Amino acid sequence: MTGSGIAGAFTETVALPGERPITPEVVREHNLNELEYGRILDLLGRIPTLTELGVFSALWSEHCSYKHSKPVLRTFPISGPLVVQGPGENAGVLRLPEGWAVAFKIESHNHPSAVEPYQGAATGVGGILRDVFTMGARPVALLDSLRFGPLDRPRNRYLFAGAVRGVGDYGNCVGVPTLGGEVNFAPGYTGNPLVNAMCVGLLRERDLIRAAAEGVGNVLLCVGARTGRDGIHGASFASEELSEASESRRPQVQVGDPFTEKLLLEASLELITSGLIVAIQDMGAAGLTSSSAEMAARGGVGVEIDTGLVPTREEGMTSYEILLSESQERMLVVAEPARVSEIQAVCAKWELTATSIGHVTDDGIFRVRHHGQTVVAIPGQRLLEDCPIYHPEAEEGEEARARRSALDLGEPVVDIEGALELLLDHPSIASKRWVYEQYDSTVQAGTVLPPGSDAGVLRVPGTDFGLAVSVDCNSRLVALDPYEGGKAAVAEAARNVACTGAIPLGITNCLNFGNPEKPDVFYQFREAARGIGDACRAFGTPVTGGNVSFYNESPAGAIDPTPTIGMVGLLPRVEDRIASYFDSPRDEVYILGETSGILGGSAYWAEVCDFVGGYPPSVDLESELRFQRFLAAAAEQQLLRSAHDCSEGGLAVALAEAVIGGPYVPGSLGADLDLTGYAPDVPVDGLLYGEDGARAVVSCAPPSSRFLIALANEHGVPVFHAGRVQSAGALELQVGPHVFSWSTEALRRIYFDAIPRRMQHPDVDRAAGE
Amino acid sequence: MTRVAVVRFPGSNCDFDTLRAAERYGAEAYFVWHRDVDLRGADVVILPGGFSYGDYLRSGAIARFSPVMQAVKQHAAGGGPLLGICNGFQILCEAHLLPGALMRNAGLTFVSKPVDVTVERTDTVFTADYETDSRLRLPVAHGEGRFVAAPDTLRMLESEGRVVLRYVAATERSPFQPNPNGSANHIAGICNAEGNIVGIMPHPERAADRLLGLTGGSGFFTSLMAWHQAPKMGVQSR
Amino acid sequence: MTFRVHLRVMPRDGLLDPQGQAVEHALTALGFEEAGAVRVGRAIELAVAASSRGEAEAKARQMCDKLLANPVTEDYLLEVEED
Amino acid sequence: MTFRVHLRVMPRDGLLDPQGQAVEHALTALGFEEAGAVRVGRAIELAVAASSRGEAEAKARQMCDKLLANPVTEDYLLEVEED
Ligand SMILES: Nc1ncnc2c1ncn2[C@@H]1O[C@H](COP(=O)(O)OP(=O)(O)O)[C@@H](O)[C@H]1O
Ligand SMILES: [Mg+2]
Repeated sequence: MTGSGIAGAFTETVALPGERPITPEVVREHNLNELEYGRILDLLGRIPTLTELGVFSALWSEHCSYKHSKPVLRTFPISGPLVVQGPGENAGVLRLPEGWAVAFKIESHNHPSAVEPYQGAATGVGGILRDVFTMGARPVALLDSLRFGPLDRPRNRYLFAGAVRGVGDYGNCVGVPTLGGEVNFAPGYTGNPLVNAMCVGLLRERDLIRAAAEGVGNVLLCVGARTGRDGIHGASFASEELSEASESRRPQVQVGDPFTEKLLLEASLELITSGLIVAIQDMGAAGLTSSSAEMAARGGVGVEIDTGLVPTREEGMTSYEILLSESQERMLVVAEPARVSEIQAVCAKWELTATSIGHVTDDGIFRVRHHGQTVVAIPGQRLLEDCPIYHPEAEEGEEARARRSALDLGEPVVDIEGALELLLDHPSIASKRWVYEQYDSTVQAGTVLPPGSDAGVLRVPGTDFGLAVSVDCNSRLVALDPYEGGKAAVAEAARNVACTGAIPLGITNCLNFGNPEKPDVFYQFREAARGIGDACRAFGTPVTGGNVSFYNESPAGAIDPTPTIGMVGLLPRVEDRIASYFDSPRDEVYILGETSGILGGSAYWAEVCDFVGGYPPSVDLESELRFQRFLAAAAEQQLLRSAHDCSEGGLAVALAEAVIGGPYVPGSLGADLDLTGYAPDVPVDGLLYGEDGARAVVSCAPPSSRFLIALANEHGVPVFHAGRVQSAGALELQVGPHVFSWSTEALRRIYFDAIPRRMQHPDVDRAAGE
Repeated sequence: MTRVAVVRFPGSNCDFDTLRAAERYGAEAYFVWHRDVDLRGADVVILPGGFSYGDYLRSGAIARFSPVMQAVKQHAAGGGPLLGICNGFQILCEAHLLPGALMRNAGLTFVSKPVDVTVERTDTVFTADYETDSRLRLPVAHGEGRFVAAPDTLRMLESEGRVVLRYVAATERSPFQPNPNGSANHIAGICNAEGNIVGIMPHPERAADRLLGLTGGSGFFTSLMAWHQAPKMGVQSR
Repeated sequence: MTFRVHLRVMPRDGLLDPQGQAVEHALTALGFEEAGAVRVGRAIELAVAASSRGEAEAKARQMCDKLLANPVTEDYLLEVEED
Repeated sequence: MTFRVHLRVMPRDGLLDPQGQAVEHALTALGFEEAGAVRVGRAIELAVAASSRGEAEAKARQMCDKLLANPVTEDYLLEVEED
């Protein structure tokens, strides 16, 4: 079959009149190296046409081919009793009770957001929504993981404000609540911000649909927005001659249209549940090219499309441009010819058009015509599978090793008591209320825990159970020790989910790194992935999918390695959900887990002692697992009034956040605590600000105490009685000879004002430039 | 049983929430598509929240011309109860079924959070079950919720007591601003002279379930269940 | 013939214009003290097929009164030019 | 002297303009078939103090380049008139 394909391919394709001849320069412009071009030649048995070269350059790009990451990603655990769909589809799917399933995925949109934060973030959300609803799932939650340089630089404030507005405007309009996320500010992201968006969707398992083209003779339909010259990235200049001066008219920025997305969402779900279609896929990166080629390859068939039939937004678009356009809000649908009119009727109801642009063939060839003229004919399987896979050299950077073993602490800029206020004022730790109040977090009327707790919690309609969702990564730890940092990211996501009482089910991941051809960067990547894999194996939380974003570099060098973990957990009885804040005066306060006092990689050293370094505490996966199981059990027995895990800023910040309470409580509570006996041999700064995992601050009603302690012992989770919640006033804390007292109202003001007071005039910020 | 028609415009996204909330309190609720011209014997009509037509141009400006709006106007002209929530309120103003307009929030950003409001009118079909001046905590989620009207219109609304919901001024220990969007006179919701057409920015349908933490909105739905016995003004029997 | 219509839909005088205020503030902060009285509205451009400039303008006015401007809060100005 | 500056900040040609599309769609639905090629942008009006029209225009351009228009996605046109 493929053989005849090559023969066919060999003879039928011709270069277009006036088409730029394939020179080494043109090949290089398409970011294809000699090895890769050689593969193309013997795969085709001839010289490719310019359009074919464009197709190869898109599908063999890092983004589509994973040529530097595949071997590493293969080490992830991807199977488990609940896995309905693992990596390889638009989104991963896990089984839930009562015939339900959850589809979820995270994606990066870093580079577009660096150019135009508003549209970059908005279209990032649009793309991840489509990945989820093309599986037949209704999106029920969004999360966003954001990274910027420090807010004292206007450009960073502008990027932050623009990205947040973009995420909000898109998700709010489509009507999907944003239930969580994270924002982090560090010098490593100046010049290269990170914008990762995650979507979670619900479906009946029987409605699951996969993006595999089937049935020779079936029709390919283009549904949704018209195709324009949007973001025809690296390849753009190569097609100049094809449409003279089109370059000037070709915007690099893709503009999102959430309204069309909403119509596309409703139409797609109606098409899928009504069984009218065979397969559906979003036209994402490399647009029509990747969607059609991938659907064909998954189904082991060929496809033939005529780009002349694709509805375009602009006159005179070439086949090259139409194939590579990244215009948003478009879907490719495969259906039986007899169904087309019904499909068009459904689309018309949603004010969308569905246009036949080709059909499924039996010869395995990816064939493209333009007004009848064949411009591309490539053996489909090999187009996707023959891209060379690279095994780059990996070696830890000198600098990282040095920073880990160094110990040049600066003089603390404040005393141990003042350090808490300084940390709560740091935008990475402070309340993200400024962000999440711009996001509709209650639409769909299913939000049980809105942003502000450790994880967002939503109810599955018509059932008693719910889902907890969180995205997390501490890149400081990853930079210092990629393996432990990878483990720590998974552990923190699991802790956040567990603190609501949910059982961690599985993860998706977005691996943001620098240039993989640099040995130190690839070392970070490989080791972080190894850590993620080990943690997921230990927790029984398979990797259901993800996304790799390489080449995140600025003049200053590579970004801090940022493998963001998106975790989904199940709350068997959603009404058992636990909030993060203390609930009532006189409740008993306990500390779960042990503290080693290690300050390596801590926010305390970074912000108070101006030192990013040292050995981070190693992650004990067994105690993390016991911790997770205990919290699920405690929630099920309704023993807890609150649970808040320790992450950045350690125990002190966790205590402060629990006392301060949520943004809408009339006033903060207080607490009277004595940690003298908790970790006697640990210095007080390490005790308060060390960032060991498997720890949480929990509170319970006095009568529950004995059951709580018994349950903790049963699960082998260390539990220490720290004191009591007070009605108001202060966070009083004794540690041996040290006595600390913080006014909770003062802490509250610092915590909630930290970001707003830095974000007064975003408009001025863009103009002010760097 | 009360028949509640929830109108779906392209871009509506609180349609399911509103339908479910009405059903939870015993209504016979169903969707009416914006192209339909028949409300199928609705007792009560609700225009739900969302972003009809993407809120492009002005929120509600395009939806106002949907075919269904003819029937909606007739329903209201006959005294039929009509509620607009958020985007629904914006549509009612654009359609001149309610006075004034809803403009970009004074803070220029989208605002999503719970707010406290007082119920100042309890003789409408939608607020009959509330005590006068009772306080509710309801979520708002909008970018264009700043109510504006000509000075004389505002005076009329106040003198005729047509403010249905008003944002509560921040009390000393309350975490809320007086008003999340800069609305004139802290107005969160109004009604027409007859009292059968009500428009509000907050979302009662998201606050009608214990599990979601807020229950202040349930009164809107229990009230409309009793629409035929109730209100002093407005509704005549069909 | 077709005409190009340039529309400016501005917030009514006297109405609070937070966008205008924000822009004015930003300009001052950037050192443009010479700027003042900033108002921000909507600019709409469209092609109108008509047999005369007058007809094009009349049609454009209808579009404004019906859809493009909100009489409660906005005033509009329009310019018509031949294409 | 002070001058009135009228600015029109429009989406770049070739850039998708969802708002323009929606408005065009609505106009057609309302029976204004003669309308087409609708683009929606922002209209900004401001007073600029300057010694000459030329200076006023130059300053206005600076304001646009720095603040009022987003160079990545928007183009602007400006008119200056004496007050
Ligand atoms: N970008 C964001 N979007 C939405 N919610 C956010 C965002 N950033 C932070 N949050 C919310 O703020 C709360 C605190 O965030 P974070 O400090 O990252 O929590 P944790 O340390 O437990 O991971 C969480 O509920 C989180 O979901
Ligand atoms: Mg946490």
